[in-house]
Amino acid sequence: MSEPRVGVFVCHCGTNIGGVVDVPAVVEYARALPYVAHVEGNLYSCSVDGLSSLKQGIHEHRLNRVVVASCTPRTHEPLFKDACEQAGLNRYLFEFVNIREHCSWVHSHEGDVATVKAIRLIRMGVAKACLLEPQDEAESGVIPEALVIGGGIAGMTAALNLARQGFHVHLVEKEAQLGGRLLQINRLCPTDIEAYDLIKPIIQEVEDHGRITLHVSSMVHEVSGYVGNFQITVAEDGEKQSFDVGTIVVATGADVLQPVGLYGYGQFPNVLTQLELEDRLKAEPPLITGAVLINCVGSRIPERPYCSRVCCMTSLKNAIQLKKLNPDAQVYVLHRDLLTYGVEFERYYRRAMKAGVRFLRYNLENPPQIVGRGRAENVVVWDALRGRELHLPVDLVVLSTPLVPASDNERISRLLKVPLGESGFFLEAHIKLRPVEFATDGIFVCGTTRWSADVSESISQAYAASTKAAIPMRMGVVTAEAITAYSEPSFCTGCGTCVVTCPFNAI
Amino acid sequence: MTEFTLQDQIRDRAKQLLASEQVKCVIGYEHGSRGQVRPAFIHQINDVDSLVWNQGCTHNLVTYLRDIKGTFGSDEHLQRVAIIVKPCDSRALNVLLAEKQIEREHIYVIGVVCTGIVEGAGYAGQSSDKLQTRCVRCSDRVPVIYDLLVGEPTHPEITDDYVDLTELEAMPPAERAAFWLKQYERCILCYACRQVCPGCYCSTCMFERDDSLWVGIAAGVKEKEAFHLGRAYHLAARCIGCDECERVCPMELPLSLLNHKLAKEVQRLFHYCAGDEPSQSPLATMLAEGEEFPA
Amino acid sequence: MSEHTFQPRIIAFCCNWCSYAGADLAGVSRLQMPADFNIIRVMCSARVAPEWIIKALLNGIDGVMVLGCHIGDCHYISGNHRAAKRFVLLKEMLAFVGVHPDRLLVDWVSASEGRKFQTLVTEFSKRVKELGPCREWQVEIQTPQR
Amino acid sequence: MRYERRYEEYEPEMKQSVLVIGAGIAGIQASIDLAQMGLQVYLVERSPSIGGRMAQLDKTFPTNDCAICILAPKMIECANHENVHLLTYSEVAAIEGHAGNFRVNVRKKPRYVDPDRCTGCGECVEKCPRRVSDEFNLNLNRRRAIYIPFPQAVPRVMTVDAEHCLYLTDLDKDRCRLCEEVCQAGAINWEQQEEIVELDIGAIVIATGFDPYDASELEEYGFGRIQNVINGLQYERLVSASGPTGGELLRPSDGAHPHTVAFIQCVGSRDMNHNPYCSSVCCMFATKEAILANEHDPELKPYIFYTDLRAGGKRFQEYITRAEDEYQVTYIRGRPGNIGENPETGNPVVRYEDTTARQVHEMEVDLVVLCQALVPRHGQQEIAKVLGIVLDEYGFVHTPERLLYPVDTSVPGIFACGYCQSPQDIPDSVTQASGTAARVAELLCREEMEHKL
Repeated sequence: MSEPRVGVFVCHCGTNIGGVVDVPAVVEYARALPYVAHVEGNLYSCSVDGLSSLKQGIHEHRLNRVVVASCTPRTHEPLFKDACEQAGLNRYLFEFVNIREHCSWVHSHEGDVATVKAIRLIRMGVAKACLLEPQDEAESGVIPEALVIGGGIAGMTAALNLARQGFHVHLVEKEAQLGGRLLQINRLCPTDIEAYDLIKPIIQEVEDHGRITLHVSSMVHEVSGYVGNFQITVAEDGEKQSFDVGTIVVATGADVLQPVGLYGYGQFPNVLTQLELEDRLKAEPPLITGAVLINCVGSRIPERPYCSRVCCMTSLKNAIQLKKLNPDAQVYVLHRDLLTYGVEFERYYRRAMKAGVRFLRYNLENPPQIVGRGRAENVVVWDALRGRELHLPVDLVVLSTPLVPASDNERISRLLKVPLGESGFFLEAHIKLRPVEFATDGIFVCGTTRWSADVSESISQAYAASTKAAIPMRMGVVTAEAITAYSEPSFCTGCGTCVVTCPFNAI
Repeated sequence: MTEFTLQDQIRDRAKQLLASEQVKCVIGYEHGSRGQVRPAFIHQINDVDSLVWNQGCTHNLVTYLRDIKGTFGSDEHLQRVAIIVKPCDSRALNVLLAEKQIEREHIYVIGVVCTGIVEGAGYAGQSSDKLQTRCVRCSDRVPVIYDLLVGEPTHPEITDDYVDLTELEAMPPAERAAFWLKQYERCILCYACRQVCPGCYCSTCMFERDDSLWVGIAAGVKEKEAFHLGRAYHLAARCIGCDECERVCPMELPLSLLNHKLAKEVQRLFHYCAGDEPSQSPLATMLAEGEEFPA
Repeated sequence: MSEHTFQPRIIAFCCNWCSYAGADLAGVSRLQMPADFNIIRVMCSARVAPEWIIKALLNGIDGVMVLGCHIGDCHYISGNHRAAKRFVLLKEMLAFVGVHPDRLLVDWVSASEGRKFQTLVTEFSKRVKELGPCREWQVEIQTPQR
Repeated sequence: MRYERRYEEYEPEMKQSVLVIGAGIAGIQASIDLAQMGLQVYLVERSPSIGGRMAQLDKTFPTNDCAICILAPKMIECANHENVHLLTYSEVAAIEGHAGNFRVNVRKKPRYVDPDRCTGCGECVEKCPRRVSDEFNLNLNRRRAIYIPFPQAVPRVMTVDAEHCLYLTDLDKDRCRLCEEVCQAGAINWEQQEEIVELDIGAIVIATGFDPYDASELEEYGFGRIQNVINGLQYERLVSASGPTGGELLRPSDGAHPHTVAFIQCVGSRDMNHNPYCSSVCCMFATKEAILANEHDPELKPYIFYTDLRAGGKRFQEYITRAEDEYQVTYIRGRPGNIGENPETGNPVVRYEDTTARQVHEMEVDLVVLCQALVPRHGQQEIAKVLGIVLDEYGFVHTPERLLYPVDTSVPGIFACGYCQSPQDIPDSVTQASGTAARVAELLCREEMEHKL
């Protein structure tokens, strides 16, 4: 790069800067700085006039570095960088000096002091500008194919959406059949539609879709590469198959806690989990006269502190089903806090009450007791709101247990080099604003893999993950950040600390 | 247990290792031409009998491992090196292991139980009967890592009282600054401290990089101080306190004080002692749950 | 500016994502503060190398502030964790060689904490003024003729 | 599937452009995603700046991330994207057509400021003599008649509030125009007229968000009558470092630091007389606000009155545990019957039954925060009418096949995300917003991709 020729443009910003800082004095001072080839003051550097004057300056004075001293780079840097680029100067040869927010506005009663400070800041900016080097934003191509891991409702939704958008999708499911957890479910709230009716057409469409390659009874075996160009190896019964994709969606689902040793589960034959009840309801609906459904079994306790979001609704749904089978049955839901958030669930809760389902609040200090000989006969519960003990005769006890991280999570986490959170579910890039992305580019997450979610929420997330996966594939290229760390071989000792500390697995 | 038997055991094992071609070299100690103890690199069985072990074996031999990095051959033709380490030196092994400077399978560690090294060790005619101060406060009598342990392990109840720091810590800041400036003024920037340090293994020291402007031609006291403070900080949570830097300093700068002070603070702030395990330095890891700085 | 009053020179390293924005907000809110500090924008508080601070304090800078995102808010997830640990130790080291630990301030300023930024700068400047010059070899900065 | 088939009835030429209505976090996220997919996005926002409700929040649960810190970069990213066309201070006036090919009229209200000239320097604001109550700060303080709503506003362009400007309202026709006088950029333009922008649009996303329910409807709680009874959004502004008190928690009646604060949940929600639904976010934002109160003053005792604690999101329950263990937050199960006022101190007096202990108590506190129900934005009915979409009985956008198509409204090609379609928190809104982009792409981008391959 030839010797620096720095242009300095000092903005008055009306009186915002000019009313405090002696801009002409600053301009005069800047003229004397090393390598400065041109200095001018502008009424508003960011105005149309200011920008054209900047571009003109670049041409007339053959500037190869530009310093603008005005407001904050947070809002105005792209504007000036664009102007530099339009004038044929690499945008990385631009340096911003903030003499408004960081100078005239915070020292507005001391013009002299602010002037000296503006000079200091500009001197620093010019010194830095001299060291700037042009940068290229490297681009690499993106394969317009995606890998979706998991053939449950979330995975199928993401795969179908991407396929409908026109991308080719590899869908990997470890079971022989698509459908995931929903295959085990009877009906779905709040419409009480049969789960199989819901997923059957989806499975059909996934199987028939020309742009979806199905890998059932398969596991992802190896993953390498980076966004736009991942190399995938899938193993089906020991037989390996390799292909390349641009993006990856993880939708491997969650497990349901088996409440071994809790509330007589495993001890009494008529103490079931919700999932077991679903199975019974599908096969041979039990006719019962007394049922107690207990919520928060194994969740919201010290060793598993989280609330699993979906279990309350499952309880309500199945309570209504039991009530439907026998309207005279006494059906109780024992809960700690009822999680019927939003419009529909709250409505569903009122519907359950109307159907005659009774709700009792218990607390952790005084949990329900299951008593009986050989089978559960009575549930003894302290009704916290009425302050009395109740004995509920039962022929069925159903335990609502939380979703827990799938046993496969750790393997997938290592395979994709994406992190798991404290609870063992996958850790997203940002819990608020990037809920379906990983910190690693090109890999996304949806459904209960990320966190407990119901069908509709899982589908929303699947669509969201699908959007995120589609973006680089649709753009066709990914642009790498131009200013990144690199390893200088002659200085590198290979200590590996950078590899361990990089949260983005970029090294 | 006498020193003689320890020395014999070391020689025996060295012979075995070389005879069976398990290692290509044994790094140990021998007598120098003027009677002082010096590092030895034994490649031949015939030379094994020159190996010695006594209270003058002050050198931290781990520093030589970094020089032979990359010479261990391939997996099939692995050419290991045996090294004799004192407990303090063994901690440097852990530091280098954690930083991937050496691999465990490349080295055979002969750990020696140590009761302390005397002052003046390493220099002809200067040996005394007095233990080095670092040895007086040292509770590690057994190496933290070894393949063969030589000597009878003892575990004396000694805790580091950091008395060497007391005087400086009590000084008013200005006096402390004056003290250090006086020291650094004397530095001749020979970099012996860096060369002898097992932790200073960068191929090009950042203070000597031509683009860094850290130490310029003027070599003024500012630059010397920047070098020494920078080096001490680079060694924070990594320095295992062998004090070799201080021993080799021709100007006799009290370099160990700063390292020892940092070790003390690392222990206090992060409950971490360099070399206890081959683990990441606390300065490279995230805050633990509930940990908060500035506290 | 009288020749006899000591004007400290302070560097404030501000991370691009939070504290620089916090300083911007202070400006937008017209919060007044002493002018003896210069902000250097860095991408993350973890980018601030301890050597920089050592060098600054030995070369005529009287105080250094390192301001980052609050713990948990780091744009790079854990950069400020490392900064937090690094500088608490650096302080101890500096203190031991006679640089008053108050000359190095590490704190977290979010983009909405303009007022906190003002308070930090004002108090830090006051404190450094009390402490006086860090090293005696101050070079007088040329001020322009007006 | 059903929609797939339905779309095929329309002409193959799908307009590669999307109208997004509402520029809160959901609208912004949807716009960014759609723009990145290569679609032209017209983002219409009624108020002068994008940002929406999230810009008013202080922190966000469960990480206590500063809201504006994480939102502002998104706002800038959105505004700077070459495919996003911001139409702020604008409203949708008319729509015709169908999925893939809508014709939309957007009404741009006059700002009386030339956005190309205005540099956002703010000199006019300082000179403006007219002070009116500041809706961004929930009327806790006053702003000028020429203003930007908040410091990080995007676009950074001033707006003359025509309803209050002395010159425009003829109150001081001869003398004022001070803004025009001080503006060196010559950006003030009194001649500006309402403008209709005509757009060809392929799909529409509605993301209009929520309003706080007017808590004065619940007379027993004294909102609007008792000074120290405020609502949750007002509280957010009170603790925000960029709010009217600079982040100091001061109560309205006397500017004193409160030492006890009661947060009351389900104010107008889960209540058959007001809004039967659960607003979904109040348990968590009350917990956050209580934590913030205690963070501001570790001696401060926060109390939360709740019905059911709904902490079903990721890391929510842990957040509540932390509130109890580390921030002295006390949760009391019970819905207060009424709130009185101690006439001497101005302290609100909360009368409630602790339903777990079955006892009626009175608690005198320094400040009460009503975690009021959240309802669809005012004007939702009118927008629905323009769009021809169905709303549910509470005014939320109806999504008829919610289970499988959570963001599809009753009209093909029109999608809804965020709070305007169902009560939800920020991560869910962001998720839905991104999800909406996928549904739009399914509609608009199919052909294009098929040709490419």
